[in-house]
Order: sequence, then structure tokens, then C-alpha cells
Amino acid sequence: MSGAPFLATEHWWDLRDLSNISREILEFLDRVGPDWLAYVVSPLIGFVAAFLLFVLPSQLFVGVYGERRLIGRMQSRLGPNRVGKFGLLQPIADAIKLIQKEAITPRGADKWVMWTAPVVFVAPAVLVWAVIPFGPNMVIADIPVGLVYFLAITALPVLAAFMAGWSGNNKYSLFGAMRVVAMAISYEVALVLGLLGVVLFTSTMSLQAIVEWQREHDIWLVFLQPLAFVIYFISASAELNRTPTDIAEAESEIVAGYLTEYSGMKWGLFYGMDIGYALAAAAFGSTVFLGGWSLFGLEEWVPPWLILVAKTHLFYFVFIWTRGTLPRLRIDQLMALAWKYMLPLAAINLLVVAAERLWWHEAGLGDGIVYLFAAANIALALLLVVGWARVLGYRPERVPTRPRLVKHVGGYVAPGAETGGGR
Amino acid sequence: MTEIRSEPFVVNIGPQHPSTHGVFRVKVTVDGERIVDAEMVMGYLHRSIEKLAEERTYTQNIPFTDRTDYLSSMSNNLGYCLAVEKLAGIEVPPRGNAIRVIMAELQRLASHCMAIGAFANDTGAWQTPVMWTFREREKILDLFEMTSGARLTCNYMRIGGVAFDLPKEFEPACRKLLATFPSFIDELHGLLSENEIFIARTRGIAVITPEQAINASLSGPMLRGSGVAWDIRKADPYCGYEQYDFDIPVGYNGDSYDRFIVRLEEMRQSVRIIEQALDGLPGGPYRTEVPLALRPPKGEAYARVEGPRGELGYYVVSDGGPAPFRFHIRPPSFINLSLLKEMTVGGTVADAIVALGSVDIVVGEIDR
Amino acid sequence: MIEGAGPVAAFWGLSALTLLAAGGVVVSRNLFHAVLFLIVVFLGIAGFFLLLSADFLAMAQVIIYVGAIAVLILFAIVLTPRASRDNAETRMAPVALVAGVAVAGLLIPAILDAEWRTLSSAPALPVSDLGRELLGVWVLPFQLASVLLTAALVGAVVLVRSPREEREEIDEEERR
Amino acid sequence: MSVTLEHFLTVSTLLFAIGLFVALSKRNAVAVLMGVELMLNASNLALVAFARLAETSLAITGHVFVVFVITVAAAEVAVALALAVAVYRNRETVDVDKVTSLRA
Repeated sequence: MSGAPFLATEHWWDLRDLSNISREILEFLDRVGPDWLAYVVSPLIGFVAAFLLFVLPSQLFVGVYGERRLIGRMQSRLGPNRVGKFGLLQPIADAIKLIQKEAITPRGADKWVMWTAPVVFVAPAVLVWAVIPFGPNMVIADIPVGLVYFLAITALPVLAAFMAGWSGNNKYSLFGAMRVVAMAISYEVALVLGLLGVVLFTSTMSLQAIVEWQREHDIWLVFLQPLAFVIYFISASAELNRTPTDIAEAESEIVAGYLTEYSGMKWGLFYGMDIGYALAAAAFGSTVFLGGWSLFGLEEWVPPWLILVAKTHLFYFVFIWTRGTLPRLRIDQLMALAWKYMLPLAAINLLVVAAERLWWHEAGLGDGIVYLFAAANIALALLLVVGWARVLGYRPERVPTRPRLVKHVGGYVAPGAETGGGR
Repeated sequence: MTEIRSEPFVVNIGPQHPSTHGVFRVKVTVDGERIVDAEMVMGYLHRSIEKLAEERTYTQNIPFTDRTDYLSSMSNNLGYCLAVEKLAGIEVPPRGNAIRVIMAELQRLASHCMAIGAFANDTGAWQTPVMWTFREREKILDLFEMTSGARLTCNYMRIGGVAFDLPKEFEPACRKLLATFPSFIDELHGLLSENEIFIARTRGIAVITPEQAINASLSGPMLRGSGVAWDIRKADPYCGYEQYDFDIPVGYNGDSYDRFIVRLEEMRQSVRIIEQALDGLPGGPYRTEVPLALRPPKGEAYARVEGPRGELGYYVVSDGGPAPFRFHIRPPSFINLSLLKEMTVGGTVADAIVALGSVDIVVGEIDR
Repeated sequence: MIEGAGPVAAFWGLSALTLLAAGGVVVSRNLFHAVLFLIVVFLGIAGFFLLLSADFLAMAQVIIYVGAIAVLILFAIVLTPRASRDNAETRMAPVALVAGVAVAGLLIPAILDAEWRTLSSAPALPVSDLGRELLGVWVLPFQLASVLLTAALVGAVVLVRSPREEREEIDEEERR
Repeated sequence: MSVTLEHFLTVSTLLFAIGLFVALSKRNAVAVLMGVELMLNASNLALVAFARLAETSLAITGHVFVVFVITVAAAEVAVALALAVAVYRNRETVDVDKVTSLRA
């Protein structure tokens, strides 16, 4: 099935594969301009296409508008519907409002660092999209280390958050900065180990090859590697500071965390790019775990990049869902979760996958064995997710969720004497 | 080897902070994330209501009582009117008492909705539980607007009874509310009380032992959360509470979680009381006529009411003149707050915010 | 030998960026700015690795140096609040200058006039070779490195744990 | 114009010299550490340059060495910073000049 770019047809209007159009443009440029022009223009086309077609609309409309509408519906209120038809112009209205707002520099703040922080925060958000394949030959840079590239890029905004928090010369933002960094590092370790499980199976780190592998074996890696998917989801939501792990900007505790001192478009950049990273993590997650632009053969007819966009928004919906419902964990609980729970699970997952892979290749079994591995891994995942807490000695004590009902006044029961009620 | 403590620095959970439920400041000395010392700074909302009341007649003071605890104006009105009636020896007709009970219990539902929503907000369940509780609270405020004309500061009760009779459409609307409220409480119960993260964030936080609670004279959900079964409506019944059959919810180990489930259960009990009061609503007058320039005999009186936050007391001294000689309010949240230092020291900043949320303070009442 | 307009321009750009950032580390008066310049140096080095088509190393460099070590240094600065953060030089600065210039002065002429046996075009080294090599010939140093990392980890924790935390641990054991 | 091995080695040496200067001259222990990091990075650059451009059959060994240098550097940074914080805890300063007495 892979090999020749099966969708690359000669006529440019075939929208199923946008590389036809870019190929036409490049050929035209070769005929017209000097030879280095095509070399310079091709990445530009890639980025402009990726940004205009996927990032900007999905970030603006799904991110700003969709999220607020959805969360509104979850909270039995309407969400923005005033600006424009159904409130669709709300993101643009927000942007305009933020642009003309004054960006204040507090006294005693470290001016240089404070204003480079948004730049350092925004740049990686665009770079992340260079590696994600939108179609059979629609990827800006299919480098052999795509997976590690994503991990490297997601390490940069953590630094920008620390710069923002540190330079704001404000106690709350210092709290926020320290929390962001401590959490991001501990979850990155679990993330790297979790993704290694995936690489072991596909024996390649290039994202395009991972998608091809999933198409060849007709199985999504989420079934083959459920543990890695669970670890990826929790680590991604921790890296992005989304509830239930949004302790960096815990509104109720440290005002706005590292963003306390920011206002105007500077804050807007942070807010917008938060959504950008969430979408990038969703796109990466759906590429690696949910089969990227392939849908069991459907990608011949439906344009592959539409499939990827749909999966990304589905993934992103789960982020919104958790944000709408779950309360926030405390910093030490999060740390304990990362080091005592996620890391051991990732390590065990790695061992199991290595054993499976070795057995698969030494014994030379056919490709059908993949489904057996999937079943085994899912069973293992369920067992570990539930059992590991018990191994750590956490016994969920029976929490009386209903108070005792007493008819008459007077007297008191010493605590712990009698735990009535039940779960 | 001289050991230098990593120097703690003072953080202001300041007057302007998203989760201090009003203008209220806690100077927290923090070592890393752990709190070493917490000192409360209050008085930002002091309007010297008690002094102002001394220049106005007894009836003119009623609007002041709404504005001390703006989340439970009905209970405050009730407290003040009971004190003056005890002072002047005025009888309240049975219909007036029944309406007063209905209004006080409806006010408890609305205030607890606010308390539970804000508490869930502090633990981080951002806006979802609050919006649900506000949706229900709106229905109760509509009932208040229907009867007293105002949603928040109702000024509905008068000395000797209530200002107006219940309108015709009050009964069906109230019945409809009482029918849907228990299912809403179960919905909240499902969303929060069995939520692992919520339990992890509130269990074992700011624990108060029964002895501590009694010594600090706490009252209301704070006291009942620590396992002490004490409720003014049962201990010193007023307005005919002894006729109604209801229970007092009592917690187990006095942590924030127990206070939360006590408030949730209290809402169920209030619904029971309102149903019984509505069923047996007597006819007849809703108020005994009292002269506007009431001059109660010289003396003093203290009446107490079970407000949503605890024992709400009114102490009125009369020197025979038209205006009270001395007018003092016992604010439950001010006294419930006295243990804040013991509750927060040793925990982290996040726990302090949860502890403060579980106390359910109203700054208007603290600063008066 | 790297030809082509793109890579050569990239080389000169990157070297300018890296050396200027290194200068920034020396010159900047605020320690926090020095760390940020250091991070720019790390990114410049990662760019060089990409230029020399060692892409896995470039990514590893960004993850480990920028993601972890730079943040570790930032944490060290935050944890020493009353120490002076003015990035000042000691009295030994002139001697250090002489040492630096001497090293550069000796090495660079030697590099320039030695004729190196260089390849005109060498194939890029894929990541799988690096993995096979690491676990093949170099498996012993690989294990030693992991032992070293664990030792460093434990050592760092023991060094930094203040007596107060130890007392807390002891109380917890007694209470259990 | 083409870029040869000499170019890379010169840049690496310059970076090494700057790192040496920073390590020797800075007063704050954390800054000294940054100097050491610069020197290690300079050596990494030279290793990769040799692995890519020098005519050798053992090209991959350059990359292996860079991986080992990175791991050792990480371990070294962790221990050195732990030392700096421990010294700070007792002397309330991390200035290399002031921390001279070996008495406990």
C-alpha cells in the first residue's frame, strides 16, 4: 500500500492531496525563477499551507470559540453568541480587544526578559507543526527523528513560562513559574518513556513512517499500546497545564500563576498559543496513536488531511471535557502521580513491549500476531492502572459520603469512633 | 554548623484575590509551598452598622440587617425581629411564623448553593459546579422577588410578622422548585462527593476536633462537620420549628470534605421543612399591627437564629426611646474564622484556599 | 566539506549567533540573563548538529541541555536568593583571560595549517546505527553511565536535603 | 564558498576558550558551572564535526562519545548544583572567593 505516493495525481485540482498543488507551484517557479528560489519557497508554502489551512482556523474557531461554547454548554449556560452570527466572530473580537489593550510593565520587572518570554513561547508553537504529517506526502519536514523533535520542541515553552514567571517580579508569578517547571520536567520523563514503547513497535521515529506502519498492520497504536496512550494523555495535559493539572495558572490559588503580570496582546499570545500547543499535542497524539491521516483505507476517497483534522478535534474535545469537569490536583499530589505512578508504569510497559517485539521477530511470526499483542497489552494496561495504586500501598478507605442524621441535639461522637454511611 | 532556614517570605492572599469570597486578607508566611504562619487582616468592609442603628427607630433598622450578611438577608431579618419582639413582648400570628420558616429555609438553600459552588471553585473544578448551583439559586431568588420585591436584600420581615402576604403564584412555583431540588442535590452529589480528585483535595484538610470546635464556639456546618450535633432550631426552637420533623446532619472527622457533605445534606432537610410548612400553612393574619415609633420597655433581649453559617444572634438594648440604645449582631462567620490559623498552618497555600472555602465566610457579616 | 549556499549561510549565521551568545554569558551583568544567553548557545550548538546531519544528537541536545540542565541552573539561582547575582568576576579575571587567549592562540593556528584528511561527501549517520553501536561495542560504558547517573542522583539528593526534612522523615517513621 | 572541518574546529576552540574564561573568572559558583557547560559543548561540537567530515571508518564513535559527554555533563551539573545549594545553606553565599575555609 505505501511506497509510491498513491494519491499524487497529475492534475493539480485533485484536492485530496494538497501536494499536487504545491508541486505545480514549485515547477512553475523552477521554470521562471533562479534555482535556489524553489529551495527557499517550498518550506514557506508548507508552513503557510499548514498554518492557514489547519492551525489558524482550528486554533481560532475550535480553540477559542469551540472551547468556550462547549464549556458553556457543560455549565448549563450559552457561551459566546453575541458577536457576529452565533458568536462566530468572537475570536476575532477577542484579538482586536487584546491588541488595543495596554501591555503594562510592572515596576521592578525585568523588562527584556518579560517581553522576550511571549516570543519564546510562540515560536515553538509554530515549529511543532513542521513534523506532523497531514497526508501521504503532505508533511513539511519528514525528518527521521520526528518523535524526538516533538519532545524537544515541547521543552521550550516550559522555559518561556519560567522566564515569564521570574521576570514579573511578583510572588504569585514566581510560585507559578516554579510549579510549571517542576511539573513539566517530571511529566516529560514519563512521556519520553511512554513514547519509547511506540517506537519499539514501529522501529522508526519518523511520524510519516509510524502512520504507514499503522496502515500496513491495520491496527491503531492506541490498541497496541493502551498504557502508552494513557501516559501520553496525562503527560500532555500536564505539560499544557490544562485542568486537572492546571496548577501553573491555578486561578483560585495563585491568581494567574506566571501570567499574573501580563496584559494586552502579550497575555493574548500566551492564551492563544496555549490552545495552539493543545491542538499540536492533540494532532501528535492522533498521529502516533490514532492512525494519523489514515482511516482503514478510507483515505483514498476522503482527503487525508480532513481525517487528521477530525481526529485532532476529537482528541481536543477530550481536553475540553476534562477541563470542564475535573477539580485541580495539588502540586505534591501531581508530583507523586508523576514519579510514583506514571514512571513505573512506563518502565513496565517498555519491558513488556520489548519482550513482545523480541518474541515477534525471533520466532518470525506473521503480522497477525499484532492483534494478540493488542489484547494482551490492553489486559495488562487495565491490570496495571488499577493494581499499581495498591502496590504502592494506597488502599481507598471507605469514604462516608453521607453524614449521620441525628434527631436530637447534644453530645458528640469522637472522630473515627464510628464511620457510618457508605460510598 | 549554623543552619540557615531557607527564609520564608510573606505572601498576601490579599484583599483583591479571586478566592477570598470578598474583601478579606490573609498575610501568609510561606516557606516554599508550606505555610508557616497565617494572620488575618479584616475591616475592609466595615460600615459601622451597629453605631448607625442607634440613631434610627426599630423599624428603620430592618434594612441594615439585610446588608450585614447579604447572602442570607431573610435569616438576619428574622433574628432582629425576634429580638425586638422578645423585648417588646409582641405575639406573632401562626401564619406569620409559618411564612417566616419557609423564607428562612429557602434562604438557607440559596446560601448553601452559593457556599458549595464557591467551595468547588476553590478546589479547582473551574466554574462548572458554580454555574449549576447558580442556576438553582436563580429559581429561589425569583421566589424571593415574587414575595418581597427584592432578590438579595429582601427587607421582607417586620416586627410582629412579615411585610406582605404570600402572592397566589408563590405556592405552585415553590412546589415546582421543591419537586426538582432533590434531584439537583443528587446531581451535585454525583459530580463532587464521589469524585476522586475532589476527595483527594478536601479529605483531611483543615481538620477541627469536636473539643476545638466547642472551645472556639463555632456553630453551624463548621460545628456539625466536626461531629457535634448542635442546631439552634432543635436546641432553642423559634417560630414554631418544634412542629416540623427534620434531622440534623453530623459529620465524622471535621475536615473540609465533611463540612461539604453536611451542607449538602442540610439542603435536603430544608426541602423537607419547607414542604411540611407549605402543607400546614395556617390562614389568618400574617402580622400583628405594631406602631411605627415603637417604644419597647427599658431592658435588653438576645434572640438567636440558625443562619446558614451558624448561630446568628441579635442583642438589642432599649432605654425606652424610639431607637435602640445598643444594637449588636453575633456574626457566625466571624467566630467560625477564629480557627483559620490552626486550620491552615502546616498545609500548603492550595490547602489554605480550600480551608477558607470550607468555612464559607461572608465578609459583610465579619466586618459589619 | 559542505557546499551549497544554504548550509554555508547557515554555518556563518549559527557561528555568529553562538559566539555572540557566549559573549553574552561573559558580559551580562545579571546572572539570569547569563543563563538565557547560555540557552541560546545550547540552541546554536543544536543547530550545528543539524548542519552536520546529526539530527538525533541535535534533538537530544535540546531536550537535555535546554529542557533539563538549563532549568536545573535556573532552579539553583532561585534556591540561592541572597547570593549575589551580579555575575561579577573574581580577582583572577586577568589570569583567566590570559589562559583563554593562550588556549585559543595555540590551537587555532595549529588547526588552520594542519591538513586534515577530510571526506568530500560523507553519508548521514542514521539513528539506528547510533543505537546499534551504543548497545553493541559500547555496551559497558553505557551501563557505567547509567550507574554514574544513579550515583549522581542519590548524591545530589543527599547533599541538598536539609536537616529539617530529615527530622520530618524520622517523625513520620515513628508515627507509622 | 564551502565550509570545511577547520571552520568547525575554530568555532569549537573559540567557544572552548570563552568557556574556560567564564569558568575561571566568575565569582558565582553557578556561573562557573555555566563555563564548564560551555567547554563541554565546545568539545561536543568538535566530536560531531570529526564524525561527519573527517575521513574515518569509525565515524559513529563520535556520536557515541557525544551521547556519553551529554549524560556525564547532566550528572555533573546535578551534583555541582547540589554542592552549591548545600554551601549556600551553610555560608549564605555561593561566591567562590568567600568559600575558602575547610572547617565544618
